Amino acid sequence: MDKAVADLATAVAGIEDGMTVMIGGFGGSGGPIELIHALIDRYLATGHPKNLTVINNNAGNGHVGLAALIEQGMVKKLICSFPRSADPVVFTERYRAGEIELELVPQGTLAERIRAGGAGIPAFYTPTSYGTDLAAGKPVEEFEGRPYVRERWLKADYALVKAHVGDRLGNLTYRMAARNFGPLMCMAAKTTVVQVSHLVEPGGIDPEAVVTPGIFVQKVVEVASPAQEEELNRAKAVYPEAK
Amino acid sequence: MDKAVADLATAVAGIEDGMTVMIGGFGGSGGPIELIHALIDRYLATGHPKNLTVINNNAGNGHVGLAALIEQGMVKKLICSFPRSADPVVFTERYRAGEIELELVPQGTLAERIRAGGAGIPAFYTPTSYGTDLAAGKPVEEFEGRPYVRERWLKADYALVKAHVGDRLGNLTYRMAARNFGPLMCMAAKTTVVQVSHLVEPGGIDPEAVVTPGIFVQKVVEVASPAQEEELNRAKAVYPEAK
Amino acid sequence: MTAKLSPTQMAWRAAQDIEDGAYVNLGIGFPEMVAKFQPPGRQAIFHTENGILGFGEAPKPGEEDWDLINAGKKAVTLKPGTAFFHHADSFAMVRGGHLDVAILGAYEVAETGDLANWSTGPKGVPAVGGAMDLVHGARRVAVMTDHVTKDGRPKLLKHCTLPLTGVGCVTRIYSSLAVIDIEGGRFVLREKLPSLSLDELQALTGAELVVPGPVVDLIVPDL
Amino acid sequence: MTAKLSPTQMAWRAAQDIEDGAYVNLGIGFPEMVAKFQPPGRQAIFHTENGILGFGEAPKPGEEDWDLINAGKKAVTLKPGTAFFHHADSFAMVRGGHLDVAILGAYEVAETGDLANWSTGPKGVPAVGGAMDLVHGARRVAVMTDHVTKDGRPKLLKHCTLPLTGVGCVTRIYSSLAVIDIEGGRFVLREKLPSLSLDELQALTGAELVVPGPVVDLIVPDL
Repeated sequence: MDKAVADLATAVAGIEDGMTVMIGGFGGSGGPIELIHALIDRYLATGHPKNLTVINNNAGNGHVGLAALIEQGMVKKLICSFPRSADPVVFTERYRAGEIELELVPQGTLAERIRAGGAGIPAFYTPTSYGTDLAAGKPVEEFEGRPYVRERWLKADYALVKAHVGDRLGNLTYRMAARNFGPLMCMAAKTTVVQVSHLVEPGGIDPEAVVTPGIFVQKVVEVASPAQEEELNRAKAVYPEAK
Repeated sequence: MDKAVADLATAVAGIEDGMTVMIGGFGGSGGPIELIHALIDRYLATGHPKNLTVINNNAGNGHVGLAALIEQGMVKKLICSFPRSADPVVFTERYRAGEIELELVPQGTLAERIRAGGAGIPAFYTPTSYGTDLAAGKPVEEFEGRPYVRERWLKADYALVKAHVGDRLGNLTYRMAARNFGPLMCMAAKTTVVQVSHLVEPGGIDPEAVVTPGIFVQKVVEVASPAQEEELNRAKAVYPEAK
Repeated sequence: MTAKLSPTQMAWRAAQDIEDGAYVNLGIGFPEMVAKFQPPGRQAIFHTENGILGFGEAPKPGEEDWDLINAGKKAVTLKPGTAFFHHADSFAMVRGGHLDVAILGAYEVAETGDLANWSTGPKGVPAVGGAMDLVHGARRVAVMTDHVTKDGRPKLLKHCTLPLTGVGCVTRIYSSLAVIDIEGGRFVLREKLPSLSLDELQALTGAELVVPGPVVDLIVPDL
Repeated sequence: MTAKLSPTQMAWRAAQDIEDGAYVNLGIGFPEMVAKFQPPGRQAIFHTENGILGFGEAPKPGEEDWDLINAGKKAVTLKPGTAFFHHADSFAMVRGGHLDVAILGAYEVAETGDLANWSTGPKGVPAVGGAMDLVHGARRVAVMTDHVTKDGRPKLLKHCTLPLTGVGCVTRIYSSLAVIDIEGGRFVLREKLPSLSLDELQALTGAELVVPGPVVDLIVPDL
């Protein structure tokens, strides 16, 4: 078995119109910029995929990565906790124009819903959001006299995740706080596609240090020196470069 | 801050009559034998603690560790998934005599209930046990046409856990499959007491390799060459040695 | 020559259906033998409930590391690509539908796919382990079982009489006499020992065997 | 001389209540400054929602590693004993009651402990982040806030008028004029600027200030 694929285009080939796609990252850290840009390349060449539902903590920053995906008009709906950033102009404009739907989810609930999707837990109760507008319409139940809101799992057709070291079986480690949603999204998607900075043979990762076991990963592609969203934005980068 | 305590007696000092105690381990791997034996020593010297509710995957093996705790009559109730072992005589006799209560929980549900206790999730739904005797009396609900059983969190007053390397802030790594329930139980107890084979200073564990972050741990005690339950049982060990 | 398949032979047959790269959980006891009979060129990745993915075969006696065991508490070994994880992650793999195949033992299987394999009734100490979790989530849930009990009564039934492990969960049965799929609440016969007539097999089975297509001879090497 | 405390001074005051070894989450913005004012000999361990425990202060400009950031997307540093974990584990720490203290900003706080700090109403793009999680779970949920709005209206109220972040969750308020506990659904005054009379403070507060014991002078260094 070898989950490594040769290039980014192959890695994102299966994503189709209308699919739900989880995209890792918190702000810029952990954002799979190269996978996202490969998806944009495909859209520019073929007109697909479009009408995507994207699950990410944020809504993109500047004009690269998730923001660029939104800027192309590929995203129909965004499920996120914090659609603000240093430069949220792309999302903000689309949102104000009514061109993109937003489901706002508290950050911890977002993480837990994704984990639940991966763990076969269709619903769980959380104290978070009780008594707030974000609990509107959700079932409430008391346990030991305290009220809790019932939340549903989140699953996706695809997850696009950035990891640090990956082996050909899909075992992964992450780099510092770029870990964030990655391990959860790997669990919750039918097909998880991971860009790794270092592709190694099985055995190249200490079995104790594996963060995402390979069972949660379907495709691995090596991107040796990945771009960092924060640095791209400081350089005022735009993707694609020439419109 | 220094969570390291000098000896095993200090480590288990706060456990009182009637408390709920989670004990790590799956079969013999990960069993905190020395912590359990320190608790037995205290009981033999003072008559306390007794009437404990113990949460463990199994019910002990032979006459050491959890089996010895049960043999002393310190355990009122056991919550576990599989109360059988190569030599389950201690539990089996107490159970048949009606001297110990048993709550049988499917293994994955047991793990998830403990995690839920640690994660502030009072209840969740699982497909496991639907339609079986172990779902009797539990609420059932359908999601997307499939039935699920609602399960409650499990929490404890104390957790006794064995880890491999621990630093003075309570950060932990485990050794191979001895990890099992350890990281979950650390999360779910008011006071988590961990025996580590190697106590190190903060910084002695790679931040990427930490399995249990120190926030989940209250006391750490070094037991440099811990006994392995399987080996004790092969040697027909009994604790305490001389009755 | 074989009036019925041995457990080893059932394990061999079950192994033939496991694809290269499949994620597989083998139940404690006879199903564990399935790992030994993977066809050449195929390499499944074995999962054990206690937190290992991709472990290797048993070590030599005396070389056991008792922190490196499977769910049956038997020593296993490391392989390149092994990963360790805790119990909640392990059962996320199970419940979350990430396993391709789970192979379990059975006391009784009903034509509805109901399985009873954890309790023989109110006597004795009940123990369930991971069985109730494993029957949910794996894409294929197969059982490996003698076709009849030791005293000759059918184990494949219209309804289970023993306490259930799961409802409507079994998709294929590797019995000592036949290979049977469960489809639409019926036992669908796929393969049977050539020495046995369909009528003879039906007489040993507690619910109707449906035969929608050709029945393949179940031929297994002497093992 | 200070008519009111600056955000830096409020942060200093809040820092005085944090014990050695406490696990603390500091909200984005002004609360982040609390970390700078820990009294000598005390060392709290800071948690950030995006998966770091025990991080250190900001790096020098130019030395940032953008994989090592806090929830405010600002660069932080490693310290001996830092640990990384994923988002579900991070919020298990929050929701599971493992934090000792969370300090947040506020638009409005009610005497019931209700907090509004995420939305100023239907205009603009709504964004909640981790605020609704942080108000549950931490043993002490404190807010740091100007006592009144920019146009002089009270922010401490009988009932919040803006969309709630959480119900009955705030236990202490570090305002620009006073330190107030929330107990039994009342604002209990603990400390106030000595330059301000109780009546003056009450006039700037939207619900009754209860004064069950001595009110300590709120004295903060010039910062």
